[in-house]
Amino acid sequence: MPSMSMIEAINSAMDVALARDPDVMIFGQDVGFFGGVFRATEHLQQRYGKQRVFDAPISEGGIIATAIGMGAYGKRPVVEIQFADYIYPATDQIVSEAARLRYRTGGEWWSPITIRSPYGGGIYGGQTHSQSPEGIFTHVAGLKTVIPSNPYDAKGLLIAAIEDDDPVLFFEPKRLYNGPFDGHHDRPVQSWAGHVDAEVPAEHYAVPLGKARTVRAGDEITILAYGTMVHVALCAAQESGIDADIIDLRTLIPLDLDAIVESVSRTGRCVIVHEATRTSGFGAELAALVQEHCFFALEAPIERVTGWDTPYPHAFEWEYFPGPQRVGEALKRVVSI
Amino acid sequence: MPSMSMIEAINSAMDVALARDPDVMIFGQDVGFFGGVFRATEHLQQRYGKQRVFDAPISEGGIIATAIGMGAYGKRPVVEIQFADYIYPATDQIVSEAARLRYRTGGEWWSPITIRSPYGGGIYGGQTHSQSPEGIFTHVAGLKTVIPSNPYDAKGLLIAAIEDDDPVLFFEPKRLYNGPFDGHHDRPVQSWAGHVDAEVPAEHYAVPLGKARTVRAGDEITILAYGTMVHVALCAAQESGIDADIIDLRTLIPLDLDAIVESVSRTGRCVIVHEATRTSGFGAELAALVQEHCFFALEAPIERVTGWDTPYPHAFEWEYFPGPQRVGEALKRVVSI
Amino acid sequence: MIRNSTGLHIPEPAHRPGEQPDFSHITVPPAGSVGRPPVDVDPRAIRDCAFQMIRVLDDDGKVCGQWDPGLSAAELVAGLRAMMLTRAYDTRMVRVQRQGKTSFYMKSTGEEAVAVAAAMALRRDDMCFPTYRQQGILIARDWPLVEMMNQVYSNSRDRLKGRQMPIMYSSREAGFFSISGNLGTQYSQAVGWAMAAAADGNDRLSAAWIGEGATAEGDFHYALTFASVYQAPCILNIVNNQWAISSFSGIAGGEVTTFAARGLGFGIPSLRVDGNDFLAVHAVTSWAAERARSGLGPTLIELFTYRVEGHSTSDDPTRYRPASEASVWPLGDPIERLKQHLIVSGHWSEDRHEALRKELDEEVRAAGKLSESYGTLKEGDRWPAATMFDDVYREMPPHLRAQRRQAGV
Amino acid sequence: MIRNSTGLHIPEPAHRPGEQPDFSHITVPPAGSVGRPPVDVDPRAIRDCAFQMIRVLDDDGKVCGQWDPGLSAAELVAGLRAMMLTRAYDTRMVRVQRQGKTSFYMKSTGEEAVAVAAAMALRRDDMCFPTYRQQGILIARDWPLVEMMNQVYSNSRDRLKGRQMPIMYSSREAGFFSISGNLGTQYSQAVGWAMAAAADGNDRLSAAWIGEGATAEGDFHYALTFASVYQAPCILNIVNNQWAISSFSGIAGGEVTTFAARGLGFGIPSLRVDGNDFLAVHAVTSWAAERARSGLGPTLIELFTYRVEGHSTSDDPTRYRPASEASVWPLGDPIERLKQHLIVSGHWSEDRHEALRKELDEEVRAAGKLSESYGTLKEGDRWPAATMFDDVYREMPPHLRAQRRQAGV
Ligand SMILES: Cc1ncc(C[n+]2csc(CCOP(=O)(O)OP(=O)(O)O)c2C)c(N)n1
Ligand SMILES: Cc1ncc(C[n+]2csc(CCOP(=O)(O)OP(=O)(O)O)c2C)c(N)n1
Ligand SMILES: [Mg+2]
Ligand SMILES: [Mg+2]
Repeated sequence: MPSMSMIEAINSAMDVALARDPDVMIFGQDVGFFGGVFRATEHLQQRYGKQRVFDAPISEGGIIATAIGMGAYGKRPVVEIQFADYIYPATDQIVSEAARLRYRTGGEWWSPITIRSPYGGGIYGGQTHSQSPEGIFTHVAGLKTVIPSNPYDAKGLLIAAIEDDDPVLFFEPKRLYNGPFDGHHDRPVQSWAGHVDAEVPAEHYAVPLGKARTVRAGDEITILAYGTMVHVALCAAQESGIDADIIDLRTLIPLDLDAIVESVSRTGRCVIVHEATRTSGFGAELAALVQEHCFFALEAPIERVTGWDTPYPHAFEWEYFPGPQRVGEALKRVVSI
Repeated sequence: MPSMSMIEAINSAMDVALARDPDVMIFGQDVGFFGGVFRATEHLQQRYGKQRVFDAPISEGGIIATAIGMGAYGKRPVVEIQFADYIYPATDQIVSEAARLRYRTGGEWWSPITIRSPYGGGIYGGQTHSQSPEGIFTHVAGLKTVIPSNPYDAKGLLIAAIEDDDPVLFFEPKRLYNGPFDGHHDRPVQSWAGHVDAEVPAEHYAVPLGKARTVRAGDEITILAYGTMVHVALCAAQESGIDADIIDLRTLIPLDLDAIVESVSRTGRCVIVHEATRTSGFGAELAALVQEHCFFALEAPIERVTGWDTPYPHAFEWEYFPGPQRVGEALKRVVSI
Repeated sequence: MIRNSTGLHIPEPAHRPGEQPDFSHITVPPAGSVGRPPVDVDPRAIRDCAFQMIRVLDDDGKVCGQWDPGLSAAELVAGLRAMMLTRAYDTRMVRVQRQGKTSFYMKSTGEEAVAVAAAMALRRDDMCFPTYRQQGILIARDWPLVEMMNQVYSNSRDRLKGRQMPIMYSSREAGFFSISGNLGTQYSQAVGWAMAAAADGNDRLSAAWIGEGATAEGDFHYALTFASVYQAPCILNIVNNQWAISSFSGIAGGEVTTFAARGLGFGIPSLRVDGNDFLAVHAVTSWAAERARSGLGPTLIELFTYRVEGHSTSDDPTRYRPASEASVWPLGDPIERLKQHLIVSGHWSEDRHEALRKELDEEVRAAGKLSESYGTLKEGDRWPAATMFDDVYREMPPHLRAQRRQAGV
Repeated sequence: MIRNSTGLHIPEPAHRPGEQPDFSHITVPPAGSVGRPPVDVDPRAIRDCAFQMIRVLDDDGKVCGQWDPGLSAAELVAGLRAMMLTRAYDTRMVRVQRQGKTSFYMKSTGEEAVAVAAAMALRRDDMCFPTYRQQGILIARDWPLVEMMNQVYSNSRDRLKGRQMPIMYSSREAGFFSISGNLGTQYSQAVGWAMAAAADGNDRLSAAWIGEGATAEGDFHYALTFASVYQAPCILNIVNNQWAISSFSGIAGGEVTTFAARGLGFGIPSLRVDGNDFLAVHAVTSWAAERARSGLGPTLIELFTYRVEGHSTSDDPTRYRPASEASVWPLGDPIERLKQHLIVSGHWSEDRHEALRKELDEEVRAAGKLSESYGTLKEGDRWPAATMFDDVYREMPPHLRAQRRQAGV
């Protein structure tokens, strides 16, 4: 099985999708000849032609709008928003249109579109290249939100997202593109080579949407995480010596509530980790659900370890980033109650 | 003291603001000569001139963008988004610009703008005239979100919002414009006349942002609500005979967490009510905070009674609307645990 | 050119309630005064068309100039019929709304040609992306009135399952894309549809409509940008009916230029047409369609017309414009003008017109009765409430199944 | 006119890596060929200006035609100095970025006239709303280099408290509005600023810049719409430097028309200018400024130029365009052209030029040393981490106070 970095796995997913389904069309800023600023679409235009993989104007709203129109025609568009921070100009088309088209037409039309976008911090991108806006979209009925944490999942989930007939937001943790990252920014960068989750089949496969994955089995406490934070959580558990059950959600909507409830009912404790600002982040929904479904099993308040409620500050990104130390402290606090 | 409907109180707030501060400018679709589709700005153009109260193109993004520019110049713009459902085209300017301008400039510039918008259902407005998008904006650091439930608060909070130097989203429960509404849609409509909270001073006053208000004191359970749902909660408490402590949040951000914690610590039970879709709504944040701060006082899981996770359906709006029956059932469930 | 002598310039309409309506600032060029260029004309050569007005029917109902679409009498009568049916339908729907049988309605009175003539100039497999004021397209395409009414009533046979406000029709079969309550969004989507058709190498096209007011939205700009960049086979119609609720077209930027001119900045051929002239609308739509099908890219069309009625049943236009404005509108009524043309050309008579009117009223009445038998908004049958949880996603995810249970429906 | 013979049309640049760069498709009209209309000209009379190119300096460095701004030698030398200082500054900043002292940098090489000449044609109390490639404005306005560097280093003296990525300067004092990472947003904000100035009845104006790539954003459309409707006193500059990261200007809609043409649809006077011609940029900016101050409303200016370097330090342009493209760019280099003009007009020499270059390098070096003494991104002083919680709101709300405590900073 070939070893792939996350960016290679994402590229491979689109390659497979383009090859299997002539209706797949890929476009976005710089994704054509150049292959994307993160190289996610490298070689795809050369391989599948300009009419199926092409550059788009700098118009996120127009990109999503035309994708919806193509979807209505019968295509299966996969578009890239260059940074998740730049998805906001497309909010109306995503929220008012893609999300509601199937509902408002009683199923006559729908939006089988996939919106890929790198998200998250850790690359000194400042407040406009570091955001994690997933929480906003989880509030909107009709959208699915997917966030992979490793190459294998990235490819399988992206293929599932593309083949899904509902609009899917596929947020890619850019800090993981080229290697796993546990939050120790001062240590040498790691590569995906040799990582067990970097063994990625070259061919088609799907990781189903809506299924979480236990990345570490444990009994003392449950950690709910996704994307980059899965690696931070693993590191924090290891460093704190706390026997955590770590669930990589993989899909926020639809959520694998069963997996969460099973775990927290067993451990009685829960820490939720995400990089987005805290207030009204997806961690709030998770906390609300956990207390609702596991109330009598809970032995301590659920803690959220998240980005602060400020923009992502350029020079202070490591103070902002919820790194392994902060997560570890939360774990200790919660298990000691 | 004159008695005012909520729409009159809102009109009066802007009237007072225009009279006191020459930098206040008001614009939006149909707000000028016509006085707004809900009549919130009636007579204001006639009174203060076309240069201070005027119509804007149908361009929510442009409205917020130019308001930010005016704010940078030194004006204090108050703009109307005709329905909260139409705020999405302006998301980028609100989230990326208004919210972050002070932060990203180290305080050199800021956005003293107020964005008024009618929100909520109950007028057979279907999915594009009924939404409650407040939850989305509470996730964005730098924004304040205010929702009044009665004429007195509406005027005082709107004046406070206009005078505030931060960007404020001021969502107006349109179903309350002309009378209180307890969710019994099949009963005769009520008017504000004679309502104690409809006694509104004609002159200037402010209701401070960030302070909740107990609208009914009780010991059995805490209900957290805002906007229309305050009235529904009152009705549900009365009809179910449950001695609820009902808190009208008034301001979602900044939140009066002290008032919430005080109440839930006392009652040990909590129901949260909002009209927005449930998942990742502001109720999620409230639930997360309550379990975090009142964990050992809680005797039952916190319940959320909300709009369903679907668009707002035209013919089924009363099945969608979280009315007094649904709230009452939740109260009974939670107190019986 | 406008000078801001006293501060910020705020456009004002020529007249307000209580004043004498006056349209003398509107230049109406004679019918036939604009030439018809070949469809493969260099767009740069016809920039002037954005500032002129293509008119075919003169004041006497005679056909003038190169833009005569050369339609048969039968085609013209079909057009007249569809416009009259649209008007009869609108009339009844407002009445039932006033009776409380539904929540809301919007008429297209005076603008029927915009929808009907365009629909007749297009192929049935072309996709329309309309606004809420082109019900005439469905009628011209013989979509059953009762289906339309079912939607307005949100009744048990409403294909949209009671989910949309009245008039937000959708019909894949009739090539009529789902109307959105959010202004403008359909415009840019239409371009995406056309891009897909082009990528498939077929000769279908998309046509989109937008109000002059909504051209201020970003989606309008996205549409023109993408249409221009990818030379998408689409027809971008701007319905300039002078009003956007209470705001006159100057608030949308129509004071210093035309809306057709918006296309010039994108190198898109842009035509301005008398929107109340059935023949002219048909002709320019055909011209644009031929361009699109020949792989020559998009065309922008401004349809100059007038919103005769209030914005919707929620609106009272006498609050912001003189009640008599409609009566002095210089471009007349599209139905009257086509009727006059048919009469002067010997294919029609007052009697046949009156007979048709009655027949159509009856058709509408019958459809109305049938539709009401399937329920109205507040009485009779509707979809089961449990269906409100369907179609949020293709398959219902667990959280919605749980909520449906909680709802007890 | 483009025919979609084989499906969807995707614009392609004239040449790709490995190919011979060729700009023969670009028409460069002779200097002096465009007349200078009076500032109160009817915008309709000068639509052609959107398709021509205003140029003052010819290939020999001589001034031609009516657009000569009539600047003194001292003014021209000041302009040359500011452009050279901008280039020297850019050079050093890329070097320190490569050394790891900061995270990112963006040069304006080849586009210095766009910023410097405009800034010199404006008043100091006019407000600029720039993109990230008009650092020349700050330099022309004598904003201290060390302040700019402090921002790039996010150091202890950074006025933006380490919160913004490098080059996102802000200076109220220098009339330089906070640069946003989100493309286009400043453009429509600038119009709001101008509207406010007009409402106050004063004669200040705003000037905004946008890249040709970013004109596809909705904010561009909002800006033109609001500027046109309210006749706002603003100058809307489009910097067409041919590239938007890896996408050539055709992907932004520049294949079939000019970017200046975008203004025509709004009735806004629209000029296209040789952006590498200091005199031409100064002249058109002055013309637009006079219009704005006289209450005549907005002006759109397309500055035709070329992005000589990569998009940013994160970019490698040889992946998508021939490395030698810059060397065959037909409009030359703005610094060389102004230098040549000063020499042929007897006010400058190679020696003085070389001496000035050295002096400016030294000035940049000294500022760099000073700034580095206040810290760089990864070494030395910066703001206390606790300040990252400041300025989210005017007053810190309780939840942020709690978070600051939790952060332990
Ligand atoms: C995004 C958005 N903003 C505002 C509205 C409210 N609204 C509905 S119709 C309308 C006026 C539209 O005018 P125009 O585009 O000229 O179309 P017309 O009604 O004249 O056909 C407005 C402001 C909306 N539906 N969507
Ligand atoms: C809303 C938004 N979308 C995308 C980006 C990413 N991005 C940054 S610069 C750039 C290219 C801009 O090109 P252009 O407008 O021509 O300006 P230039 O770099 O040539 O000066 C892109 C796509 C962004 N910053 N903001
Ligand atoms: Mg209109
Ligand atoms: Mg560029």
